[in-house]
Amino acid sequence: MQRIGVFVCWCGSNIAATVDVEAVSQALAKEPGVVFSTNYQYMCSQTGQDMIQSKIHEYNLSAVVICSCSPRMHEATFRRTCEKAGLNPYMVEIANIREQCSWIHKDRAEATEKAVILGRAAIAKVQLNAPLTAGTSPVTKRALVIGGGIAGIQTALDIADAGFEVDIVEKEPTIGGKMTQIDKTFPTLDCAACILTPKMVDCAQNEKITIYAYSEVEAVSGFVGSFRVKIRRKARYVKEDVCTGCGLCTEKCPQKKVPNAFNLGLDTRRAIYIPFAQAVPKVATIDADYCTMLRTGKCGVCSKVCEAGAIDYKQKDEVIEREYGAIVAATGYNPISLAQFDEFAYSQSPDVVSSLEFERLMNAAGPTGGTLLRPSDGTHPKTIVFVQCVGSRCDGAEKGKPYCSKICCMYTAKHAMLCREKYPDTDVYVFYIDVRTPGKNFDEFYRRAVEEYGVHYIKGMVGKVVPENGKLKVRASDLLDGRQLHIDADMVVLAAAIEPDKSARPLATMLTASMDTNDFFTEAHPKLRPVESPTAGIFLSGACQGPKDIPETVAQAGAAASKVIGLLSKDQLTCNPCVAAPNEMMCNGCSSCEKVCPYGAITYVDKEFRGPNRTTLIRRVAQVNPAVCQGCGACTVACPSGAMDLKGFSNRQIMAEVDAICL
Amino acid sequence: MIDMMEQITRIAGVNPRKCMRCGKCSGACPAYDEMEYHPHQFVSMVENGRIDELMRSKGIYTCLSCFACVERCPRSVEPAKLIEAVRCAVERQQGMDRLRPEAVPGLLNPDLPQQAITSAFRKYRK
Amino acid sequence: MSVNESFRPTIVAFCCNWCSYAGADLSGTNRLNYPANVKIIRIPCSCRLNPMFILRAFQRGADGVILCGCHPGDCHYTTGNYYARRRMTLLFSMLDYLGVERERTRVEWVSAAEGAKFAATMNEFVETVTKLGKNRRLEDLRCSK
Amino acid sequence: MMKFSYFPGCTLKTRGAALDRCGRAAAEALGFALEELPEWQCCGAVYPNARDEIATRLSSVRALMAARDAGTELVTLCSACHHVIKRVNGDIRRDEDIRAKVNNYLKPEAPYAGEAEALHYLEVLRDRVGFDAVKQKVAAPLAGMKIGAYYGCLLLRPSKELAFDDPENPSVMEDLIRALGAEPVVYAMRNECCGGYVTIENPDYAKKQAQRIVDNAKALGAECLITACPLCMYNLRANTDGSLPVYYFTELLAKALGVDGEEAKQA
Repeated sequence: MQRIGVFVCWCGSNIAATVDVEAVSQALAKEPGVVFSTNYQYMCSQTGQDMIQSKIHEYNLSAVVICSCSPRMHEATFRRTCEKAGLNPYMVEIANIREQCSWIHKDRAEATEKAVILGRAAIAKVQLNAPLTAGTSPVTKRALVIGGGIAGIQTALDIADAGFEVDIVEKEPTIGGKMTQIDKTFPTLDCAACILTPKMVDCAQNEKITIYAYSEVEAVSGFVGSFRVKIRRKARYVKEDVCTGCGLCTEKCPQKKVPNAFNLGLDTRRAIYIPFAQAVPKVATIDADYCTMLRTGKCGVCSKVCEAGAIDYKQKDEVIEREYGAIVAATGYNPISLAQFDEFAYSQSPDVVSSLEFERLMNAAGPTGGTLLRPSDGTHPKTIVFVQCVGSRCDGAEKGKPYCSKICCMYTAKHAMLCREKYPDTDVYVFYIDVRTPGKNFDEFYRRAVEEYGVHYIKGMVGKVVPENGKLKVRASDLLDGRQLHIDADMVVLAAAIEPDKSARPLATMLTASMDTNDFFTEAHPKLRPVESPTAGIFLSGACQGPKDIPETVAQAGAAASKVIGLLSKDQLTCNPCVAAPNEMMCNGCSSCEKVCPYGAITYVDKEFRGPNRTTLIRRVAQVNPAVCQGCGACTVACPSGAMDLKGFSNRQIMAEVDAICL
Repeated sequence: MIDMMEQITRIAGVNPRKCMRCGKCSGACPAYDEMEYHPHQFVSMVENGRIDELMRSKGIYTCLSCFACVERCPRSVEPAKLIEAVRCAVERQQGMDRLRPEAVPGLLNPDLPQQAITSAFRKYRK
Repeated sequence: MSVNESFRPTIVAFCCNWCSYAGADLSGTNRLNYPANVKIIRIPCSCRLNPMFILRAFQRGADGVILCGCHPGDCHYTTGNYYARRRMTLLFSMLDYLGVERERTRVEWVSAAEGAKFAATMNEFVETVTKLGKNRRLEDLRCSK
Repeated sequence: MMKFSYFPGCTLKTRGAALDRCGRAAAEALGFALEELPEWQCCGAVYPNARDEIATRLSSVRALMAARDAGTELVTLCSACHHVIKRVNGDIRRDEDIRAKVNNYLKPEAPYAGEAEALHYLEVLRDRVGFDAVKQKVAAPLAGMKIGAYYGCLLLRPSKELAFDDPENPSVMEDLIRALGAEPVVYAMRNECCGGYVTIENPDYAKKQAQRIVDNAKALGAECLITACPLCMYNLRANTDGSLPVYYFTELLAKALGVDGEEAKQA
């Protein structure tokens, strides 16, 4: 029989308002094994923890039950508290009477009764707890960053700066991501390339950083401290280490009609290409879908002009395998497809463009050399209509996204301002639902667009765009003036909602990292652990966790890096001691457990056992490698003889909880 | 008035509280200039219980039921359904039919499809 | 109906630590109500649920048992919820054989982000079980004297 | 041979006879049978947006039930009838309350739960016959014709319920036009309201509406319009300057298939 201490927390009024904490501690005092029971205002405070420790000594407690918030919140805190008082940390059980009791029930009597039952279940379980000792596992001192946009770049630079090796895996031929396509950045209007490209070069030159561009993560196994990752290096048909990036091939290639993805299809490029002048690595890539040589076997112009001899038409995808201690997801975002919003005539007129396309049309390295021209006829637009919230803040699953995309208000203000600055004779209208500009110098920026640059901000929404006779007839509401507007515009710019990159979902499955219903990665705690995934060893950087602008992304990238550095600076990690263990006397070596183990933690050994009449017999029995076992418990249920059990969640413990609840 | 508001939302089967005041309905409405209360106002007036005023308005007969606002509403508020509900509330009262059978012969013209009369008759009558 | 109004079923909910237990916490954080007769037992993964636990619950007087785990494909341990799904399918036919109504046992996938779904599921499940009324208690013949 | 139950609707027997006649002739040429429902009644004319209107839903349910009992899908040519019937069918499938009330009222031998499938003729062409098959049957391609498809509201919206085509950028009639050997003209006003029944009360307003549609189609190069709705047809003809000829889509279909050619010209 254990000597159990029960500590009921008020959590200020969070618990105490709906649960009669005094009644709970009194009721639980009568449970078998309980030698001490009390309640206190804030059990997690220093005073609360001190009290727990002194009571452990005073009553010589062998086990502790804490009725408080979710174990996901403070289980670790209370385990440490008890450990300091000399108790094994696994002799602590938490009854969740806040998230799963006081916060969901209104009736005090009902909530109190439930709290007592939850406490009783925890007591019943802790009766059967046994001290557990955590093993350790080594840490591979190398990090993987998946995604080479500004988020991935910043994370990698910060990790490398602390002296650890980092690999960046980027699916495009160059790192840089979305920021390379952006013209100017708000609220300072400095050029995106000017602040990004030096960082890209830093990545390439940093000896701690290896860039796997044009590559994708194919499989992930292992666990925190020792992940094994398979990376597919897609065939560029150009030897990366031989190509000098001179660009001669990209001028001579006869296939000129390839839509230029970097300019979002607004112009064309060749079948062999370098996405843009500052690409890193600056290496040519052959687009296999368009290359005449690869498709028909006849051409070979690039190979002939390449003095370095870098072209290799026979190159194949290559899969490499690497080990990492930590993985950072930095897969970023994309604007949503505008196909579902054709009331704005995006598919019907080339002069209706997305905001990202507008960035390219304003950019000096873009298809128009930085002069704003209509894609349809190359004339200067005189009237431009910006539509905000296209696909953002939508209800229901059929169309659009339920969230605010966060960055559109600011970049639209930027676009409107730049238009008016460069071409003062243009009329610029912005249709908005709300203007959301929280952020340093953000609202001032938006006000400047209105007050100094004379952008017409109209509270209302565009309902229909009709292309006719070279104009875009815009029908919209002006809610403040109470009228419907009919504007003959030359261009319409749609602020499309942003969504996580499509690669994020399969990646999350590989990483066993959780995602929300919008396919953004979930953080371990929305406020207190914003850059960690609930899965140990997986960290989150940038817009893959939620919509973010550049300053926020960089801040979060640095935060993720610091978490990675904290992990990699350890030589050993403490393992989870709640692992499976077989009762060898009951094991008959049937291999059922081995087959269901997702980690390959179970092996079999032939072992000598004492038989009848002083004989010995050799039996095949299961063995669990505690450093590899993650404690899911699949084997415990698969075992037909009931030999396999899970420490900390044993059959008897869970049954005891069931009994206590059903009493 | 609250009862009336509940009745309207029940008939319509939509929730005016979901409206985020974007005004896309009024930007999409082809009959905007023919109505004294515009689709977005309709939603907020139902929400604020100003049903009487809506019941007296001509706009309820001008709505074409073209569903442009229903289709384009990003919040599934679907103003046309609220407008229809108010129209029902009016026409279900005694003697409030907008179109009487006696009036039909006068409306006929040799090209006008039956469908137009039938529809109008259904729309404008209890 | 009047018989059932005072009847408050005992419901045991087994929740995997990574998704559903967190989802249950989230419904608390968002103050989404569900009846107090739902009591949650935390298990590391839905695949830790031994069908024995459910039988035990029905023996001890539970009126309904629900297992919540990560969505298929999203298991923290990669494949655990697939095992759980298969095992539960077998258990369902056994419970049928024993004469326990099919609606008293349920499997739901609730992610850590689905606090609202957790509360809605529990509300609905409690309502279903309340309508069914008191469960007949399974007897453990090994224990009978 | 594919068989469908066919619901013509009031207007197709009178003012919209060309829509009906050419549709039947084309069906025969394309190898599917339209079997007119015996003793069909009005579809209800307008879909009752009010959830508590039961009576106005009943006649659609009768048509649907007849199709179910015949074991065939229910085809309509008139967009208005199609709109009402398809949405009522959806209500029956989705809304337990409406289903119960309708069945209580009609007391059919077998309760109706939305088993029948309501299809528009265009959906039959696209999903059952296939435009490739239509193309193969074309005897007199409409080469050189620039045709603007006019969809109006009722075929497309609300897309959640009608699931007919992309509500903002539909393509089924354009695909048909291509199959007939002509060139489709895509113009943005093709899914805007023609003015509908408001023409009775306020013809000036209906005129404005319809003229905008014609102007837009003309500006984009259309030489004629096609439609699937007799009311749209009326508004586009009577309430515009008449600068664009308007046909039922079945008229051009029959013409291209080489059936009913004479009558199509007269229409």
